[in-house]
Amino acid sequence: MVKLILIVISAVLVNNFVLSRFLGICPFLGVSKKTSTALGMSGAVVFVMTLAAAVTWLVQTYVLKPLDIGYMQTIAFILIIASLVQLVEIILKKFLPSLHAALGIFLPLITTNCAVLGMAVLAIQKNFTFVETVVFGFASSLGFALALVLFTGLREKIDRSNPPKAFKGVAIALITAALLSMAFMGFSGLVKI
Amino acid sequence: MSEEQLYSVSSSPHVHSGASIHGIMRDVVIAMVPTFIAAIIFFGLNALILTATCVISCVFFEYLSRRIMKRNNTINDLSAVITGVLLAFNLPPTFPIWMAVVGSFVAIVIAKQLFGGLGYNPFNPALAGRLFLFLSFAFAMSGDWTPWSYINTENIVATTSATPLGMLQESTGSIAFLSNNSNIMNMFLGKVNGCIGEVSALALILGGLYLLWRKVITWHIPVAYIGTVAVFATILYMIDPSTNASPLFHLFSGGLMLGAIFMATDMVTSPTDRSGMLVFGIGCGLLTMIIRKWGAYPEGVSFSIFIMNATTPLINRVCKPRVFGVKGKA
Amino acid sequence: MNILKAKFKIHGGVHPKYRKELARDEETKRLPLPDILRISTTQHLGAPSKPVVKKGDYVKKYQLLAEAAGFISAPVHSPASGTIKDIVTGTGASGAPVTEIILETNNTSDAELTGVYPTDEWQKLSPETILNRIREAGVVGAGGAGFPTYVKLSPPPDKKIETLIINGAECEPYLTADYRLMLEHPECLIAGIQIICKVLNVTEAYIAIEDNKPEAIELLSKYLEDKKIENIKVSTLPTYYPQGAEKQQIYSITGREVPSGGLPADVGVLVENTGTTVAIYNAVIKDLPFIERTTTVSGYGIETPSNVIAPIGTPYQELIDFCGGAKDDVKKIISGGPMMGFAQATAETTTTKTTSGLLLLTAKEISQFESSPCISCGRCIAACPMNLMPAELSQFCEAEDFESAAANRVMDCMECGCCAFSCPAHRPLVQHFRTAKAFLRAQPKK
Amino acid sequence: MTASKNNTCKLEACVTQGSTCFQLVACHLRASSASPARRERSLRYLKTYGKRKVKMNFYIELVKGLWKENPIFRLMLGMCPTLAVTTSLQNGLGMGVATLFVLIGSNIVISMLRNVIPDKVRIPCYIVVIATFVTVIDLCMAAFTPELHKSLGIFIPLIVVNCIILGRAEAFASKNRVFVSIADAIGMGLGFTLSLAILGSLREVLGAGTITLWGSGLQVKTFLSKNPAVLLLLPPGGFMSLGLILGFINYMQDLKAKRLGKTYEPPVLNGCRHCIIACGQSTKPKEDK
Amino acid sequence: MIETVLTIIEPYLPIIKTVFAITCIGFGCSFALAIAAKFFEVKDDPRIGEVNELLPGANCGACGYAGCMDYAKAVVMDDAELNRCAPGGADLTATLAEYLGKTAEAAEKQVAIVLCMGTNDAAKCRFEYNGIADCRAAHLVGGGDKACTYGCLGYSSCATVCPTQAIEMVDGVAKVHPELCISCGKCVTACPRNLIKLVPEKNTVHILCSSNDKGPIVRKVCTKGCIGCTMCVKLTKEEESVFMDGFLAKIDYSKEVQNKVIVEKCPPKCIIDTTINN
Repeated sequence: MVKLILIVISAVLVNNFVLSRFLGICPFLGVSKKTSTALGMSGAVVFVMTLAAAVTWLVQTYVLKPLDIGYMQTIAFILIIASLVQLVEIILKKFLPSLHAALGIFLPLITTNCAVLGMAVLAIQKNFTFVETVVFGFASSLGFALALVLFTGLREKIDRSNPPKAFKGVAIALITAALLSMAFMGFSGLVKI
Repeated sequence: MSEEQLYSVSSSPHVHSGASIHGIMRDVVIAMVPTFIAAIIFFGLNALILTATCVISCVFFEYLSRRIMKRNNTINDLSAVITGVLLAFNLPPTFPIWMAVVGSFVAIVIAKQLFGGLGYNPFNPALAGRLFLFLSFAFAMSGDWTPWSYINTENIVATTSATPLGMLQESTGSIAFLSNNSNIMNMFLGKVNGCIGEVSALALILGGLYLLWRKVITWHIPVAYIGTVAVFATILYMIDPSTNASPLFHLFSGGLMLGAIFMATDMVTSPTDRSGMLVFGIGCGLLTMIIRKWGAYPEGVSFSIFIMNATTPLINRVCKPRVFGVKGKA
Repeated sequence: MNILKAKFKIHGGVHPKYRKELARDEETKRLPLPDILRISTTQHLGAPSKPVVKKGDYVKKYQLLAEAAGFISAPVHSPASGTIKDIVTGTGASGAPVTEIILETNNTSDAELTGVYPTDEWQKLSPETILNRIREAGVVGAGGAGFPTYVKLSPPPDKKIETLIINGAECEPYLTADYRLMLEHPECLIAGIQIICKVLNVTEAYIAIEDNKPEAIELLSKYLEDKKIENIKVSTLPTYYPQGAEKQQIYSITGREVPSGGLPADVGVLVENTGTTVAIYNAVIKDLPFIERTTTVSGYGIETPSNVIAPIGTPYQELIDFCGGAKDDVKKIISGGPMMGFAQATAETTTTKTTSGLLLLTAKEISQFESSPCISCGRCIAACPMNLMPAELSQFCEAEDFESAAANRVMDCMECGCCAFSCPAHRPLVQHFRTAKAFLRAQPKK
Repeated sequence: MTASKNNTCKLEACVTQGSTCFQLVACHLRASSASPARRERSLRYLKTYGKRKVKMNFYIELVKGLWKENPIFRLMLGMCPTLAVTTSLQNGLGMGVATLFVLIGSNIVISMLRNVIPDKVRIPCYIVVIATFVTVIDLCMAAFTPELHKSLGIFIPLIVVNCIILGRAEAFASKNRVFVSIADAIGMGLGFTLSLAILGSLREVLGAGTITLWGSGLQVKTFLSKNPAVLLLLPPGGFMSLGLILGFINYMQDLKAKRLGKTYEPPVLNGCRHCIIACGQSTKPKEDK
Repeated sequence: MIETVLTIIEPYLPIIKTVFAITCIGFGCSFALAIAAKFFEVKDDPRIGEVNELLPGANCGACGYAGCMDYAKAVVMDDAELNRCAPGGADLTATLAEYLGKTAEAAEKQVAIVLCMGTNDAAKCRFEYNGIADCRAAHLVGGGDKACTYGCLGYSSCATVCPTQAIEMVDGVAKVHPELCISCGKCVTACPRNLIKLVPEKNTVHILCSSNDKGPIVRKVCTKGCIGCTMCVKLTKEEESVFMDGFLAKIDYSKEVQNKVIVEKCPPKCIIDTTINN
């Protein structure tokens, strides 16, 4: 139990996926213009990543490991994640159209969100158990969501600000991300995992 | 008609309270004078040189960046001066001058002017500069603490050349010693090691009272911040006094007073509504104590304020006053 | 004792320099009839009145010039006898184009009045008759907005008015017209209140006065005591701006909050201006239409600040000349108070039923707006009596994100100016909100 | 004349990206003193860009990736590895070369199979192809450069989800012949490597005070090695240095544009447009009201 | 036998295992997807996406819908008119009609024009304006600082809303670059003084004044304003392309001005011919 809590703190604050591991930068920069979209993206990522953590762990443990083909991890995982996302989309569209309307446009993006694959690979590297992996997946996505929402708030402020022309757009967003990441450095050493 | 002097027409109101950004900033500068004097008393010429370096370089970078961006000159609003003084206050007395200039560059150019100048910066510039220096030059920021002029052989804290919080972190001084009355008194007056502007709680509180009197700041952020730290520290102290320092120790050590009075209250980067300010202050207090207690760094004031700066836009979204005549949340 | 202290404290508000001493002790004077009057048909809120005279007509004093055009509208009467020179389009005090009837006065008094009722006889009139008289006399709110009083006094049947508040707060700096009115004509005021009470069948009435006008408080309470009038009380309010704002005043006295977008009638209260009350008195008891009003001419830019009774349609220049003329360093001419009034491009604009003041301000007194960035000091939020967040709202407006502004209730802004008054960055906050409100009003309702 | 040629290139860039380029073209048209006929032609070009195939030769394809369509500095693709691995020149180069290899391989295969792969399942197919090459390079690096492999860590398998590779597959290789696809891959890959090297050396010089090319064998110490700004090696430094470089590039471009009498608009991240994956809705982000 | 096979494939076992496993995973995944696609299918009209592809993607809103996607939906589902996309123009209308198998009439290409010539030196100011540099805001303060209550205020609200930056402020008056105009009409609604009109592109003669004041008043406030002398109306009597609206001459944009001499003859010179003046 203690370890699970530590995993959560580590993944959300200390080793935040976006701000200290550099995973999922593309959606972080791309989908952070409006709070509503950021929340939608966060929801979709939390959903998919938790699910993907479970599935990839199962595949790794019950397929790749027994067959001794761990090196096929990348191909196997990306296949699984891609199909998973597609599957989730199809099912959502059928049964929860309102949720699909809210998250729909973000789902295909998640396929190439390296946070998902990165999380899966990291969980295997760290030899987590099934429950730990699921918690790790959930917490990582939560960390992603936290960073995204904070960043979106800042960007909405910056969008109303007046940077020099050369820094308008991506450049100033990156500087903001740097400062946010600097703030998150304060959490370092909180837990070691 | 055209030669005739035209009347001025604008939207109402046609009169003004007379408040200005320059006036507010001037009050903040005045409020920092006691601390500055204390710094010179305790750290001598070094404090003066360091402060002067930071102020001059901050003003220079402000002027230069506005010039390059072809925008109006804003050094008259004194905000760069405040950034410079605050940055200097956050540096140890023996800090290399060139590094202070680098810090000023980060503070003014990267954290402020790139966003468009005063009012647009999401993070406190002085803190950005300080954290940049702290994370970049960790050794210079925490290594050689021996005061340049003030060496009181009777004062053990001073001769060990470590900050009280550093000692707490490294467990070099016994908790009981750190929490005893004479030591607390020294910390309150400023006879300890630390950054030049953070040691004297007394001088800082004087400045804070001046700001409150001039209505430049409201009580919400400092009280919420310091109160949260006090409550948190008291709870820890009550749980286990042998491993946790006393609440008074936490209040007067490190940059808490400087942070709570001068940096967390920075208008641009803190929430605008009173309720938001309370949330902001409580958040700062909690984070400070969490980092002090469990984090890798001895001091968490800068980080906590910086983190809360990031949440300010969200706090502003959520914490809004109830609009007159509207039931429930707007 | 019938002096009541206000119990409830509203949020926000500011303390501008009042400068009432300029004109407060000046006895009200009557302006000699100007040669030319330019009477606007937009003397009130709602549809402009429809002129019933044409070029070349000879009109007598009190004769109807323009009739009400719709429910929310009011008739306009001639303030003097003379010839109609022309009917043209001019510029109103707010800068919007208005129709003006130009009247060349001849200073004869061939006034035409239907009849004069003795003061005590109005008690016998039915409320309907009184109301009708108020409507025909063209009485409108003299405080600034100019809402037709007849409409205000006919609340929908499901809204019972319990409390009447007479607004004598006059919280705008400089202005002293209402104050002089209270001092000089307490009997008209009290009788006017009694008329309104009768029309609305209200038993409880308050005269709200800020505590910086102790003479008025004393005089009125003494008057009420002497006359043994029980149902009218003087309520003293702490001095701050905008104490005279309707919703805030109701809250100060009764503790009731008028719901957003609602009217005072929603909480059973009616607020009338002192000037309006006197106009009602004139209409009902003397059968005089609303053709003149007291205006404060003040500011450091005028030689002798005064309170002047002037007929409607008087060009501002006449008032300025009457008060000794303008000084050289006048930078701004304002119609109304300095917090909510309108700056004028010229002194050619004319007075209306709502002109409470004419201020000539020098560069020293006025504020200069800059569109400098907000430093989020939160002073505007602390000052806003409506509990809005002006800092944030103005940023939405600046980004032309009017929908977000609407979601953050920009429509609740009453443009009192407290935010812009206290803004250290001198941002034109009120102008932002005006623009946003104008934009949102022009949008089709969803 | 160079000005107009430049603009045509920009137009083409927009076409290949499938982006809306009104702003760009508007700037061009407004500022350029080109003849009415050329203006007319550009407008026609603009109107029909959705349908017309643009013919480009090998050289253009090769060069464009280096600067004009540099994947990092101009197209803002593949940010994750860019920020994560550029703590030193060596890491940046290693990552760049690995990506270059995968890019060439996947572009060749996808271009060859472009008429075979059914449209509906093209993305999964591309991913499998890319993943295969990634696994190959992963194993190769583990065998031959174990140290580099270790320091790049998780980011080698993550080349799979690097937007550049899938983006080029979708936007270029699936529509062009093998020959030009190779050129495109080399150009893009080299551009990527170049940017990583620039970023890596900057961060290394400032953050560690050294320049390392091959382990500790080829390490040059600079004047900063005594007091390096360590922060630049930490995550904030990554964001900050890239942000500053982008700002600097924009500034230079703006100056250049001004010299040519034109206006320059810095690239923007518009929703998920920067990611060229044809995920249906996301190529044309729904504008929020 | 089996043993021999085993010994032969022994060295290749890892490869076989790999191929087998990945095939299985791939097969499983695609199978699951296929089943899901089959059973949970939701029908969308594919034409919406394709129509959306055909649209320019400017999301300018000229069509009256929230964006290109919305218009595409409306075109396919609700039979919206095909000629509403201003940036696409006649070409797009034809393409859409062809694609959907419908007939549609192309809308005439229109461009915006600012009907005012009251530049800084031509038109006077009534007062010193202090406030937001935005026409809509300035218009609400005392009716704007231009002495002419009809003229362009020059605070570039129209230029700000223009999605293609086709409007430029020249000497205090907005000027439209017709070649960049996509006739979305945003500037028309943005102008608080209703100075901007969408006119057919083929018309090149314009009367650049909107003041409905009488001649002497106009002359007092602006040297370039229409004084209502009716000379242009008289000169174009046969073709009836210019008419008087109160004290202001206006062009009837359904006709083309033939007698271009009015450009020269107009006393305040407020008539222009874009083919010459540009």
